[in-house]
Amino acid sequence: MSFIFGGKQQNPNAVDPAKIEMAVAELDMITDVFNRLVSSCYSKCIQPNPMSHRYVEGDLLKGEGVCIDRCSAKFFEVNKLVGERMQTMGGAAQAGGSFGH
Amino acid sequence: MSFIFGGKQQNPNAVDPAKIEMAVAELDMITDVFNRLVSSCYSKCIQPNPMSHRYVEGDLLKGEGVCIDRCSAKFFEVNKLVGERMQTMGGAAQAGGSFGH
Amino acid sequence: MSFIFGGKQQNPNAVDPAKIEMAVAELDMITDVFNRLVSSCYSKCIQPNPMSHRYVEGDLLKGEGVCIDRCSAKFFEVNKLVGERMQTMGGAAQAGGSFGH
Amino acid sequence: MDFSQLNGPEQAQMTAVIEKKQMQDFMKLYTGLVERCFNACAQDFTSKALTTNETTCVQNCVDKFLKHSERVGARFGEYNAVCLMYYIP
Amino acid sequence: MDFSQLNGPEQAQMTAVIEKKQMQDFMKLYTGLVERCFNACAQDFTSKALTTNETTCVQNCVDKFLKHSERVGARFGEYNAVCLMYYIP
Amino acid sequence: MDFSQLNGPEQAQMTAVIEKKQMQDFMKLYTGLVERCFNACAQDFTSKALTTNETTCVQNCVDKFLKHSERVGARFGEYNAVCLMYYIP
Repeated sequence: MSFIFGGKQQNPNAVDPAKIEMAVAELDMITDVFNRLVSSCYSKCIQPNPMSHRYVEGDLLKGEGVCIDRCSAKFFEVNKLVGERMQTMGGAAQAGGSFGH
Repeated sequence: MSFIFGGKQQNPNAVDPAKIEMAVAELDMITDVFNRLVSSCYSKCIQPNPMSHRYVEGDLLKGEGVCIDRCSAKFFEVNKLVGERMQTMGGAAQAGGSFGH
Repeated sequence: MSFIFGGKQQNPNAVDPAKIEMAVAELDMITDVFNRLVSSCYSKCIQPNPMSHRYVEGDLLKGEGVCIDRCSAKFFEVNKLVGERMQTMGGAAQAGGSFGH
Repeated sequence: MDFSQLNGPEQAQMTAVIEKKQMQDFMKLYTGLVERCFNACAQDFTSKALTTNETTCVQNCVDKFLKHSERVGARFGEYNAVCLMYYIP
Repeated sequence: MDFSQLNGPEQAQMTAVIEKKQMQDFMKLYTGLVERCFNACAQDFTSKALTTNETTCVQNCVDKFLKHSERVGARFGEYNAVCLMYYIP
Repeated sequence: MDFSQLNGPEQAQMTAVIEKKQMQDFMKLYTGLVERCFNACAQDFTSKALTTNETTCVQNCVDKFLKHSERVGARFGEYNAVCLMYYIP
Protein backbone atom coordinates (compact mmCIF):
# COMPACT_ATOMS: atom_id res chain seq x y z
CA MET A 1 0.00 0.00 0.00
CA SER A 2 3.02 2.20 0.11
CA PHE A 3 2.16 3.39 -3.38
CA ILE A 4 -0.97 5.00 -1.93
CA PHE A 5 0.27 6.40 1.37
CA GLY A 6 3.61 8.09 1.51
CA GLY A 7 4.88 7.72 -1.99
CA LYS A 8 8.40 8.14 -3.26
CA GLN A 9 8.91 11.68 -2.05
CA GLN A 10 8.25 10.88 1.58
CA ASN A 11 9.70 7.38 1.69
CA PRO A 12 11.97 7.39 4.73
CA ASN A 13 14.05 4.59 3.25
CA ALA A 14 14.67 5.97 -0.23
CA VAL A 15 18.14 7.26 -1.00
CA ASP A 16 18.11 10.87 -2.24
CA PRO A 17 21.05 11.16 -4.69
CA ALA A 18 21.16 14.96 -4.30
CA LYS A 19 21.64 14.66 -0.52
CA ILE A 20 24.40 12.07 -0.98
CA GLU A 21 26.10 14.28 -3.55
CA MET A 22 26.06 17.27 -1.19
CA ALA A 23 27.44 15.18 1.68
CA VAL A 24 30.22 13.82 -0.53
CA ALA A 25 31.07 17.36 -1.74
CA GLU A 26 31.23 18.53 1.89
CA LEU A 27 33.49 15.62 2.79
CA ASP A 28 35.77 16.31 -0.20
CA MET A 29 36.04 19.95 0.81
CA ILE A 30 36.87 19.18 4.45
CA THR A 31 39.62 16.78 3.31
CA ASP A 32 40.95 19.35 0.86
CA VAL A 33 41.08 22.09 3.53
CA PHE A 34 42.80 19.70 5.95
CA ASN A 35 45.44 18.69 3.40
CA ARG A 36 46.19 22.30 2.51
CA LEU A 37 46.40 23.19 6.21
CA VAL A 38 48.86 20.35 6.86
CA SER A 39 51.06 21.30 3.96
CA SER A 40 50.95 25.08 4.60
CA CYS A 41 51.81 24.81 8.29
CA TYR A 42 54.53 22.29 7.46
CA SER A 43 56.18 24.89 5.22
CA LYS A 44 55.73 27.63 7.80
CA CYS A 45 56.76 25.73 10.95
CA ILE A 46 58.87 22.69 10.10
CA GLN A 47 60.91 23.59 7.10
CA PRO A 48 61.19 27.35 6.73
CA ASN A 49 64.33 26.62 4.75
CA PRO A 50 63.75 23.40 2.80
CA MET A 51 67.24 23.46 1.28
CA SER A 52 69.03 23.36 4.62
CA HIS A 53 66.61 20.96 6.30
CA ARG A 54 68.08 17.47 6.63
CA TYR A 55 65.84 16.02 9.35
CA VAL A 56 68.34 15.42 12.13
CA GLU A 57 65.56 14.22 14.46
CA GLY A 58 62.10 12.75 14.08
CA ASP A 59 60.37 14.45 17.00
CA LEU A 60 58.58 17.76 16.91
CA LEU A 61 60.68 20.40 18.66
CA LYS A 62 58.85 22.43 21.32
CA GLY A 63 58.94 25.56 19.15
CA GLU A 64 57.59 23.63 16.17
CA GLY A 65 54.61 22.41 18.19
CA VAL A 66 53.73 25.92 19.38
CA CYS A 67 54.12 27.21 15.85
CA ILE A 68 51.73 24.51 14.52
CA ASP A 69 49.03 25.58 17.00
CA ARG A 70 49.30 29.26 16.06
CA CYS A 71 49.61 28.46 12.38
CA SER A 72 46.41 26.36 12.47
CA ALA A 73 44.53 29.13 14.29
CA LYS A 74 45.63 31.70 11.69
CA PHE A 75 44.70 29.34 8.86
CA PHE A 76 41.14 29.05 10.21
CA GLU A 77 40.94 32.85 10.42
CA VAL A 78 42.11 33.18 6.83
CA ASN A 79 39.57 30.54 5.81
CA LYS A 80 36.80 32.66 7.34
CA LEU A 81 38.15 35.89 5.88
CA VAL A 82 38.41 34.50 2.36
CA GLY A 83 34.82 33.22 2.54
CA GLU A 84 33.58 36.66 3.63
CA ARG A 85 35.63 38.43 0.98
CA MET A 86 34.42 36.19 -1.81
CA GLN A 87 30.84 36.98 -0.78
CA THR A 88 31.61 40.72 -0.83
CA MET A 89 33.22 40.52 -4.24
CA GLY A 90 30.08 38.66 -5.41
CA GLY A 91 29.96 36.85 -8.70
CA ALA A 92 33.11 35.14 -7.57
CA ALA A 93 31.77 31.82 -8.76
CA GLN A 94 31.74 33.17 -12.30
CA ALA A 95 35.39 34.19 -12.11
CA GLY A 96 36.29 30.53 -12.04
CA GLY A 97 34.01 29.53 -14.87
CA SER A 98 33.46 32.58 -17.04
CA PHE A 99 34.85 31.33 -20.32
CA GLY A 100 31.48 30.44 -21.64
CA HIS A 101 30.84 26.71 -21.62
CA MET B 1 7.16 -0.99 -32.79
CA SER B 2 10.41 0.73 -31.99
CA PHE B 3 12.05 -2.68 -31.78
CA ILE B 4 11.36 -3.11 -35.49
CA PHE B 5 11.98 0.36 -36.91
CA GLY B 6 14.94 2.33 -35.65
CA GLY B 7 16.28 0.13 -32.91
CA LYS B 8 18.71 1.09 -30.18
CA GLN B 9 21.51 2.26 -32.46
CA GLN B 10 19.43 4.90 -34.20
CA ASN B 11 17.24 5.93 -31.29
CA PRO B 12 17.48 9.72 -31.21
CA ASN B 13 16.60 9.74 -27.51
CA ALA B 14 19.05 7.10 -26.27
CA VAL B 15 22.05 8.30 -24.28
CA ASP B 16 25.34 7.13 -25.77
CA PRO B 17 27.72 6.68 -22.80
CA ALA B 18 30.79 6.97 -25.08
CA LYS B 19 29.70 10.40 -26.30
CA ILE B 20 29.03 11.58 -22.74
CA GLU B 21 32.44 10.28 -21.66
CA MET B 22 34.18 12.17 -24.47
CA ALA B 23 32.31 15.39 -23.66
CA VAL B 24 33.20 15.07 -19.96
CA ALA B 25 36.86 14.43 -20.83
CA GLU B 26 36.85 17.52 -23.05
CA LEU B 27 35.31 19.59 -20.27
CA ASP B 28 37.86 18.30 -17.75
CA MET B 29 40.68 19.19 -20.09
CA ILE B 30 39.39 22.72 -20.75
CA THR B 31 39.09 23.33 -17.01
CA ASP B 32 42.56 21.92 -16.44
CA VAL B 33 44.09 24.16 -19.12
CA PHE B 34 42.27 27.20 -17.72
CA ASN B 35 43.46 26.54 -14.16
CA ARG B 36 47.06 26.09 -15.29
CA LEU B 37 46.81 29.29 -17.36
CA VAL B 38 45.49 31.26 -14.36
CA SER B 39 48.20 29.99 -12.07
CA SER B 40 51.06 30.38 -14.59
CA CYS B 41 50.18 33.96 -15.54
CA TYR B 42 49.66 34.80 -11.88
CA SER B 43 53.27 33.76 -11.20
CA LYS B 44 54.54 35.61 -14.27
CA CYS B 45 52.56 38.86 -13.93
CA ILE B 46 51.33 39.37 -10.39
CA GLN B 47 53.95 37.95 -8.11
CA PRO B 48 57.29 37.70 -9.90
CA ASN B 49 58.80 37.78 -6.42
CA PRO B 50 56.43 35.90 -4.10
CA MET B 51 58.64 36.53 -1.06
CA SER B 52 58.43 40.29 -1.30
CA HIS B 53 54.79 40.45 -2.34
CA ARG B 54 52.54 41.65 0.47
CA TYR B 55 49.47 42.74 -1.50
CA VAL B 56 49.36 46.43 -0.74
CA GLU B 57 46.35 46.88 -3.04
CA GLY B 58 43.57 44.71 -4.41
CA ASP B 59 43.26 46.18 -7.88
CA LEU B 60 45.15 45.04 -10.95
CA LEU B 61 47.83 47.60 -11.81
CA LYS B 62 47.82 48.76 -15.44
CA GLY B 63 51.09 46.93 -16.15
CA GLU B 64 49.71 43.74 -14.59
CA GLY B 65 46.66 43.84 -16.88
CA VAL B 66 48.79 44.25 -20.01
CA CYS B 67 51.07 41.47 -18.83
CA ILE B 68 48.08 39.13 -18.32
CA ASP B 69 46.91 39.70 -21.91
CA ARG B 70 50.35 38.97 -23.38
CA CYS B 71 50.92 36.08 -21.02
CA SER B 72 47.61 34.46 -22.05
CA ALA B 73 48.44 34.89 -25.74
CA LYS B 74 51.85 33.25 -25.23
CA PHE B 75 50.28 30.44 -23.23
CA PHE B 76 47.92 29.62 -26.12
CA GLU B 77 50.89 29.60 -28.52
CA VAL B 78 52.78 27.22 -26.23
CA ASN B 79 49.65 25.06 -26.00
CA LYS B 80 49.61 24.77 -29.80
CA LEU B 81 53.35 24.21 -30.04
CA VAL B 82 53.37 21.43 -27.45
CA GLY B 83 50.53 19.66 -29.27
CA GLU B 84 52.43 19.81 -32.56
CA ARG B 85 55.67 18.66 -30.94
CA MET B 86 54.04 15.72 -29.22
CA GLN B 87 52.66 14.62 -32.57
CA THR B 88 56.12 14.93 -34.14
CA MET B 89 57.72 12.94 -31.36
CA GLY B 90 55.02 10.31 -31.93
CA GLY B 91 54.33 7.52 -29.48
CA ALA B 92 54.15 10.21 -26.83
CA ALA B 93 51.14 8.54 -25.33
CA GLN B 94 53.29 5.54 -24.50
CA ALA B 95 55.84 7.68 -22.69
CA GLY B 96 53.26 8.31 -20.02
CA GLY B 97 52.14 4.71 -19.70
CA SER B 98 55.03 2.51 -20.79
CA PHE B 99 55.67 0.58 -17.62
CA GLY B 100 53.66 -2.35 -18.77
CA HIS B 101 50.33 -2.63 -17.08
CA MET C 1 19.23 -24.68 -11.61
CA SER C 2 21.98 -22.25 -10.82
CA PHE C 3 19.95 -21.08 -7.87
CA ILE C 4 20.45 -24.49 -6.33
CA PHE C 5 24.03 -25.37 -7.25
CA GLY C 6 26.67 -22.70 -7.06
CA GLY C 7 24.68 -19.61 -6.36
CA LYS C 8 25.75 -16.01 -6.66
CA GLN C 9 28.82 -16.24 -4.50
CA GLN C 10 30.51 -18.84 -6.65
CA ASN C 11 29.36 -17.63 -10.05
CA PRO C 12 32.55 -17.51 -12.13
CA ASN C 13 31.03 -14.87 -14.41
CA ALA C 14 29.71 -12.41 -11.82
CA VAL C 15 31.59 -9.15 -11.41
CA ASP C 16 32.70 -8.57 -7.81
CA PRO C 17 32.63 -4.76 -7.31
CA ALA C 18 35.02 -5.00 -4.34
CA LYS C 19 37.66 -6.72 -6.48
CA ILE C 20 37.26 -4.12 -9.24
CA GLU C 21 37.55 -1.33 -6.68
CA MET C 22 40.77 -2.79 -5.27
CA ALA C 23 42.26 -3.21 -8.75
CA VAL C 24 41.35 0.39 -9.67
CA ALA C 25 42.87 1.66 -6.40
CA GLU C 26 46.06 -0.29 -7.15
CA LEU C 27 46.20 1.14 -10.65
CA ASP C 28 45.64 4.70 -9.36
CA MET C 29 48.43 4.25 -6.86
CA ILE C 30 50.90 2.90 -9.43
CA THR C 31 50.16 5.85 -11.72
CA ASP C 32 50.53 8.26 -8.81
CA VAL C 33 53.91 6.79 -7.80
CA PHE C 34 55.10 6.90 -11.42
CA ASN C 35 54.10 10.54 -11.88
CA ARG C 36 55.83 11.57 -8.64
CA LEU C 37 58.93 9.62 -9.67
CA VAL C 38 59.03 11.35 -13.06
CA SER C 39 58.64 14.78 -11.56
CA SER C 40 61.10 14.23 -8.67
CA CYS C 41 63.88 12.86 -10.86
CA TYR C 42 63.25 15.62 -13.37
CA SER C 43 63.97 18.19 -10.64
CA LYS C 44 67.00 16.27 -9.42
CA CYS C 45 68.62 15.40 -12.76
CA ILE C 46 67.40 17.68 -15.53
CA GLN C 47 66.84 21.03 -13.97
CA PRO C 48 68.77 21.39 -10.73
CA ASN C 49 68.58 25.12 -11.36
CA PRO C 50 65.19 25.81 -12.98
CA MET C 51 65.88 29.56 -13.25
CA SER C 52 68.96 29.14 -15.42
CA HIS C 53 67.62 26.26 -17.48
CA ARG C 54 66.67 27.36 -20.99
CA TYR C 55 66.64 24.01 -22.79
CA VAL C 56 69.42 24.50 -25.30
CA GLU C 57 69.04 20.93 -26.57
CA GLY C 58 66.25 18.32 -26.62
CA ASP C 59 68.33 15.19 -26.04
CA LEU C 60 69.20 13.69 -22.70
CA LEU C 61 72.86 14.36 -21.91
CA LYS C 62 74.88 11.29 -20.92
CA GLY C 63 75.18 12.53 -17.33
CA GLU C 64 71.45 13.14 -17.16
CA GLY C 65 70.69 9.56 -18.24
CA VAL C 66 72.99 8.08 -15.61
CA CYS C 67 71.47 10.39 -13.01
CA ILE C 68 67.93 9.24 -13.95
CA ASP C 69 68.88 5.58 -13.42
CA ARG C 70 70.38 6.25 -9.99
CA CYS C 71 67.60 8.63 -9.04
CA SER C 72 64.95 5.99 -9.90
CA ALA C 73 66.80 3.35 -7.88
CA LYS C 74 66.95 5.66 -4.86
CA PHE C 75 63.29 6.57 -5.25
CA PHE C 76 62.31 2.88 -5.06
CA GLU C 77 64.43 2.49 -1.92
CA VAL C 78 62.72 5.50 -0.33
CA ASN C 79 59.36 4.04 -1.33
CA LYS C 80 60.22 0.83 0.55
CA LEU C 81 61.65 2.69 3.53
CA VAL C 82 58.61 4.94 3.93
CA GLY C 83 56.30 1.91 3.82
CA GLU C 84 58.31 0.19 6.55
CA ARG C 85 58.47 3.34 8.66
CA MET C 86 54.74 3.97 8.44
CA GLN C 87 54.16 0.42 9.65
CA THR C 88 56.54 0.98 12.58
CA MET C 89 54.90 4.25 13.52
CA GLY C 90 51.56 2.36 13.43
CA GLY C 91 48.25 4.15 13.43
CA ALA C 92 49.59 6.15 10.53
CA ALA C 93 46.31 5.79 8.73
CA GLN C 94 44.65 7.78 11.47
CA ALA C 95 47.14 10.62 11.13
CA GLY C 96 45.62 11.40 7.76
CA GLY C 97 42.06 11.21 8.94
CA SER C 98 42.01 11.90 12.64
CA PHE C 99 39.77 14.92 12.74
CA GLY C 100 36.74 12.90 13.55
CA HIS C 101 34.37 12.59 10.62
CA MET D 1 32.41 23.43 -26.17
CA ASP D 2 30.14 22.20 -28.90
CA PHE D 3 27.14 20.23 -27.68
CA SER D 4 25.24 20.27 -30.97
CA GLN D 5 26.20 16.67 -31.63
CA LEU D 6 24.39 15.57 -28.49
CA ASN D 7 20.68 14.70 -28.49
CA GLY D 8 18.20 15.98 -25.89
CA PRO D 9 18.74 13.42 -23.11
CA GLU D 10 22.50 13.60 -23.62
CA GLN D 11 22.44 17.39 -23.30
CA ALA D 12 20.37 17.06 -20.12
CA GLN D 13 22.93 14.66 -18.67
CA MET D 14 25.80 16.99 -19.60
CA THR D 15 24.02 19.91 -17.94
CA ALA D 16 23.87 17.90 -14.71
CA VAL D 17 27.57 17.01 -15.04
CA ILE D 18 28.48 20.67 -15.64
CA GLU D 19 26.49 21.83 -12.62
CA LYS D 20 28.24 19.31 -10.41
CA LYS D 21 31.60 20.30 -11.85
CA GLN D 22 30.91 24.00 -11.29
CA MET D 23 30.27 23.34 -7.60
CA GLN D 24 33.52 21.36 -7.38
CA ASP D 25 35.44 24.08 -9.27
CA PHE D 26 34.06 26.73 -6.95
CA MET D 27 35.11 24.78 -3.87
CA LYS D 28 38.58 24.27 -5.32
CA LEU D 29 38.82 27.99 -6.12
CA TYR D 30 37.83 28.72 -2.53
CA THR D 31 40.24 26.32 -0.80
CA GLY D 32 42.99 27.24 -3.28
CA LEU D 33 42.55 30.93 -2.43
CA VAL D 34 42.73 30.18 1.29
CA GLU D 35 46.01 28.35 0.79
CA ARG D 36 47.46 30.92 -1.61
CA CYS D 37 46.59 33.97 0.49
CA PHE D 38 47.53 32.28 3.77
CA ASN D 39 50.95 31.38 2.40
CA ALA D 40 51.51 34.85 0.99
CA CYS D 41 50.23 36.84 3.96
CA ALA D 42 50.66 34.91 7.23
CA GLN D 43 54.20 35.59 8.33
CA ASP D 44 54.12 36.18 12.06
CA PHE D 45 53.71 33.13 14.27
CA THR D 46 54.31 34.82 17.62
CA SER D 47 50.53 35.08 18.12
CA LYS D 48 47.37 33.15 17.21
CA ALA D 49 45.43 36.11 15.81
CA LEU D 50 45.93 37.70 12.41
CA THR D 51 47.60 41.12 12.60
CA THR D 52 45.98 44.12 10.88
CA ASN D 53 48.59 43.94 8.14
CA GLU D 54 47.94 40.26 7.56
CA THR D 55 44.18 40.84 7.38
CA THR D 56 44.55 43.62 4.81
CA CYS D 57 46.97 41.47 2.85
CA VAL D 58 44.50 38.56 2.70
CA GLN D 59 41.67 40.83 1.50
CA ASN D 60 43.84 42.35 -1.21
CA CYS D 61 45.11 38.92 -2.18
CA VAL D 62 41.54 37.62 -2.70
CA ASP D 63 40.48 40.74 -4.63
CA LYS D 64 43.52 40.67 -6.84
CA PHE D 65 43.32 36.98 -7.59
CA LEU D 66 39.63 37.15 -8.54
CA LYS D 67 40.26 40.15 -10.82
CA HIS D 68 43.19 38.29 -12.34
CA SER D 69 41.03 35.18 -12.94
CA GLU D 70 38.32 37.29 -14.52
CA ARG D 71 40.74 38.92 -16.96
CA VAL D 72 42.34 35.59 -17.87
CA GLY D 73 38.83 34.18 -18.31
CA ALA D 74 38.02 36.94 -20.79
CA ARG D 75 41.13 36.14 -22.86
CA PHE D 76 40.37 32.43 -22.64
CA GLY D 77 36.84 33.01 -23.91
CA GLU D 78 38.13 34.92 -26.92
CA TYR D 79 40.49 32.10 -27.75
CA ASN D 80 38.12 29.63 -29.33
CA ALA D 81 37.96 26.47 -27.25
CA VAL D 82 37.62 24.35 -30.39
CA CYS D 83 40.95 25.76 -31.52
CA LEU D 84 42.44 24.41 -28.33
CA MET D 85 41.04 20.98 -28.96
CA TYR D 86 42.24 20.92 -32.52
CA TYR D 87 45.84 20.37 -31.50
CA ILE D 88 45.39 17.34 -29.33
CA PRO D 89 47.33 14.68 -31.23
CA MET E 1 30.17 16.44 9.60
CA ASP E 2 26.52 16.17 10.46
CA PHE E 3 24.83 13.06 9.12
CA SER E 4 21.67 13.36 11.21
CA GLN E 5 19.71 14.62 8.19
CA LEU E 6 20.38 11.36 6.35
CA ASN E 7 18.10 8.36 6.69
CA GLY E 8 19.35 4.80 7.30
CA PRO E 9 20.12 3.76 3.72
CA GLU E 10 21.72 7.14 3.01
CA GLN E 11 23.96 6.79 6.06
CA ALA E 12 24.94 3.30 4.93
CA GLN E 13 25.89 4.65 1.51
CA MET E 14 27.92 7.49 3.06
CA THR E 15 29.76 4.99 5.26
CA ALA E 16 30.81 3.10 2.13
CA VAL E 17 31.92 6.36 0.47
CA ILE E 18 33.94 7.35 3.57
CA GLU E 19 35.65 3.95 3.70
CA LYS E 20 36.66 4.20 0.07
CA LYS E 21 37.85 7.77 0.58
CA GLN E 22 39.91 6.77 3.63
CA MET E 23 41.75 4.18 1.55
CA GLN E 24 42.43 6.78 -1.16
CA ASP E 25 43.54 9.36 1.43
CA PHE E 26 45.89 6.84 2.99
CA MET E 27 47.45 6.02 -0.39
CA LYS E 28 47.86 9.71 -1.15
CA LEU E 29 49.47 10.26 2.27
CA TYR E 30 51.84 7.39 1.51
CA THR E 31 52.88 8.45 -2.00
CA GLY E 32 53.03 12.09 -0.90
CA LEU E 33 55.40 11.16 1.93
CA VAL E 34 57.62 9.20 -0.46
CA GLU E 35 57.88 12.26 -2.72
CA ARG E 36 58.34 14.76 0.10
CA CYS E 37 61.02 12.76 1.94
CA PHE E 38 62.79 11.72 -1.26
CA ASN E 39 63.03 15.32 -2.39
CA ALA E 40 64.24 16.51 1.01
CA CYS E 41 66.73 13.70 1.68
CA ALA E 42 68.10 12.25 -1.58
CA GLN E 43 70.98 14.52 -2.55
CA ASP E 44 73.80 12.31 -3.74
CA PHE E 45 73.42 10.79 -7.20
CA THR E 46 76.91 9.35 -7.52
CA SER E 47 75.54 5.95 -6.42
CA LYS E 48 72.33 3.92 -6.69
CA ALA E 49 72.07 3.03 -3.01
CA LEU E 50 70.88 5.33 -0.24
CA THR E 51 73.68 6.51 2.05
CA THR E 52 73.36 6.09 5.82
CA ASN E 53 72.67 9.80 6.17
CA GLU E 54 69.95 9.68 3.55
CA THR E 55 68.31 6.67 5.22
CA THR E 56 68.25 8.37 8.62
CA CYS E 57 66.94 11.53 7.02
CA VAL E 58 64.03 9.65 5.38
CA GLN E 59 63.08 7.93 8.66
CA ASN E 60 63.13 11.24 10.56
CA CYS E 61 61.20 12.92 7.76
CA VAL E 62 58.41 10.31 7.96
CA ASP E 63 58.27 10.44 11.77
CA LYS E 64 58.20 14.21 11.84
CA PHE E 65 55.56 14.57 9.16
CA LEU E 66 53.23 12.07 10.81
CA LYS E 67 53.62 13.79 14.19
CA HIS E 68 52.99 17.12 12.50
CA SER E 69 49.83 15.75 10.81
CA GLU E 70 48.59 14.37 14.09
CA ARG E 71 48.99 17.71 15.86
CA VAL E 72 47.33 19.63 13.03
CA GLY E 73 44.53 17.02 13.08
CA ALA E 74 43.98 17.70 16.78
CA ARG E 75 43.64 21.44 16.16
CA PHE E 76 41.39 20.78 13.18
CA GLY E 77 39.12 18.57 15.28
CA GLU E 78 38.75 21.29 17.91
CA TYR E 79 37.79 23.80 15.27
CA ASN E 80 34.22 22.80 14.64
CA ALA E 81 33.82 21.50 11.08
CA VAL E 82 30.37 23.07 10.88
CA CYS E 83 31.98 26.44 11.57
CA LEU E 84 34.16 25.89 8.54
CA MET E 85 31.18 25.15 6.36
CA TYR E 86 29.28 28.15 7.62
CA TYR E 87 31.42 30.54 5.64
CA ILE E 88 31.03 29.03 2.23
CA PRO E 89 29.27 31.78 0.31
CA MET F 1 49.61 -5.48 -12.14
CA ASP F 2 48.31 -9.00 -11.70
CA PHE F 3 44.89 -9.56 -13.20
CA SER F 4 44.96 -13.35 -12.98
CA GLN F 5 42.65 -13.27 -9.96
CA LEU F 6 39.94 -11.59 -12.03
CA ASN F 7 37.40 -13.58 -14.05
CA GLY F 8 36.49 -12.79 -17.67
CA PRO F 9 33.86 -10.09 -17.11
CA GLU F 10 35.99 -8.46 -14.44
CA GLN F 11 38.98 -8.35 -16.79
CA ALA F 12 36.77 -6.79 -19.48
CA GLN F 13 35.64 -4.11 -17.03
CA MET F 14 39.22 -3.39 -15.97
CA THR F 15 40.25 -3.06 -19.61
CA ALA F 16 37.60 -0.36 -20.05
CA VAL F 17 38.79 1.38 -16.87
CA ILE F 18 42.41 1.27 -18.07
CA GLU F 19 41.49 2.70 -21.48
CA LYS F 20 39.64 5.58 -19.87
CA LYS F 21 42.53 6.17 -17.48
CA GLN F 22 45.06 6.16 -20.32
CA MET F 23 43.12 8.91 -22.07
CA GLN F 24 43.02 10.94 -18.84
CA ASP F 25 46.73 10.32 -18.21
CA PHE F 26 47.56 11.44 -21.71
CA MET F 27 45.58 14.66 -21.31
CA LYS F 28 47.27 15.33 -17.98
CA LEU F 29 50.69 14.71 -19.57
CA TYR F 30 49.76 17.16 -22.31
CA THR F 31 48.46 19.99 -20.11
CA GLY F 32 51.27 19.38 -17.61
CA LEU F 33 53.84 19.76 -20.39
CA VAL F 34 52.22 23.00 -21.57
CA GLU F 35 52.46 24.41 -18.05
CA ARG F 36 55.99 23.13 -17.40
CA CYS F 37 57.46 24.35 -20.70
CA PHE F 38 55.58 27.63 -20.62
CA ASN F 39 56.89 28.37 -17.12
CA ALA F 40 60.44 27.41 -18.07
CA CYS F 41 60.58 29.16 -21.47
CA ALA F 42 58.25 32.18 -21.56
CA GLN F 43 60.23 35.02 -20.05
CA ASP F 44 59.56 38.07 -22.15
CA PHE F 45 56.20 39.79 -21.73
CA THR F 46 56.90 42.87 -23.81
CA SER F 47 55.12 41.21 -26.77
CA LYS F 48 52.26 38.77 -27.42
CA ALA F 49 54.17 36.50 -29.78
CA LEU F 50 56.71 33.86 -28.77
CA THR F 51 60.29 34.85 -29.65
CA THR F 52 62.49 32.45 -31.67
CA ASN F 53 64.42 31.59 -28.52
CA GLU F 54 61.24 30.84 -26.62
CA THR F 55 59.93 28.63 -29.42
CA THR F 56 63.17 26.60 -29.57
CA CYS F 57 63.14 26.34 -25.79
CA VAL F 58 59.58 24.94 -25.76
CA GLN F 59 60.42 22.33 -28.42
CA ASN F 60 63.53 21.20 -26.56
CA CYS F 61 61.60 21.17 -23.30
CA VAL F 62 58.96 18.83 -24.76
CA ASP F 63 61.56 16.54 -26.37
CA LYS F 64 63.64 16.36 -23.23
CA PHE F 65 60.71 15.71 -20.91
CA LEU F 66 59.33 12.90 -23.10
CA LYS F 67 62.77 11.25 -23.31
CA HIS F 68 63.12 11.62 -19.56
CA SER F 69 59.68 10.02 -19.00
CA GLU F 70 60.56 7.17 -21.31
CA ARG F 71 63.79 6.40 -19.46
CA VAL F 72 62.08 6.61 -16.05
CA GLY F 73 59.34 4.35 -17.46
CA ALA F 74 61.96 1.76 -18.43
CA ARG F 75 63.41 1.74 -14.89
CA PHE F 76 59.91 1.60 -13.43
CA GLY F 77 59.04 -1.39 -15.59
CA GLU F 78 62.13 -3.26 -14.40
CA TYR F 79 61.21 -2.61 -10.83
CA ASN F 80 58.49 -5.15 -10.31
CA ALA F 81 55.19 -3.43 -9.56
CA VAL F 82 54.21 -6.21 -7.18
CA CYS F 83 57.31 -5.39 -5.18
CA LEU F 84 56.02 -1.86 -4.84
CA MET F 85 52.68 -3.05 -3.59
CA TYR F 86 54.27 -5.40 -1.11
CA TYR F 87 55.27 -2.57 1.17
CA ILE F 88 51.93 -0.92 1.57
CA PRO F 89 51.29 -1.33 5.28
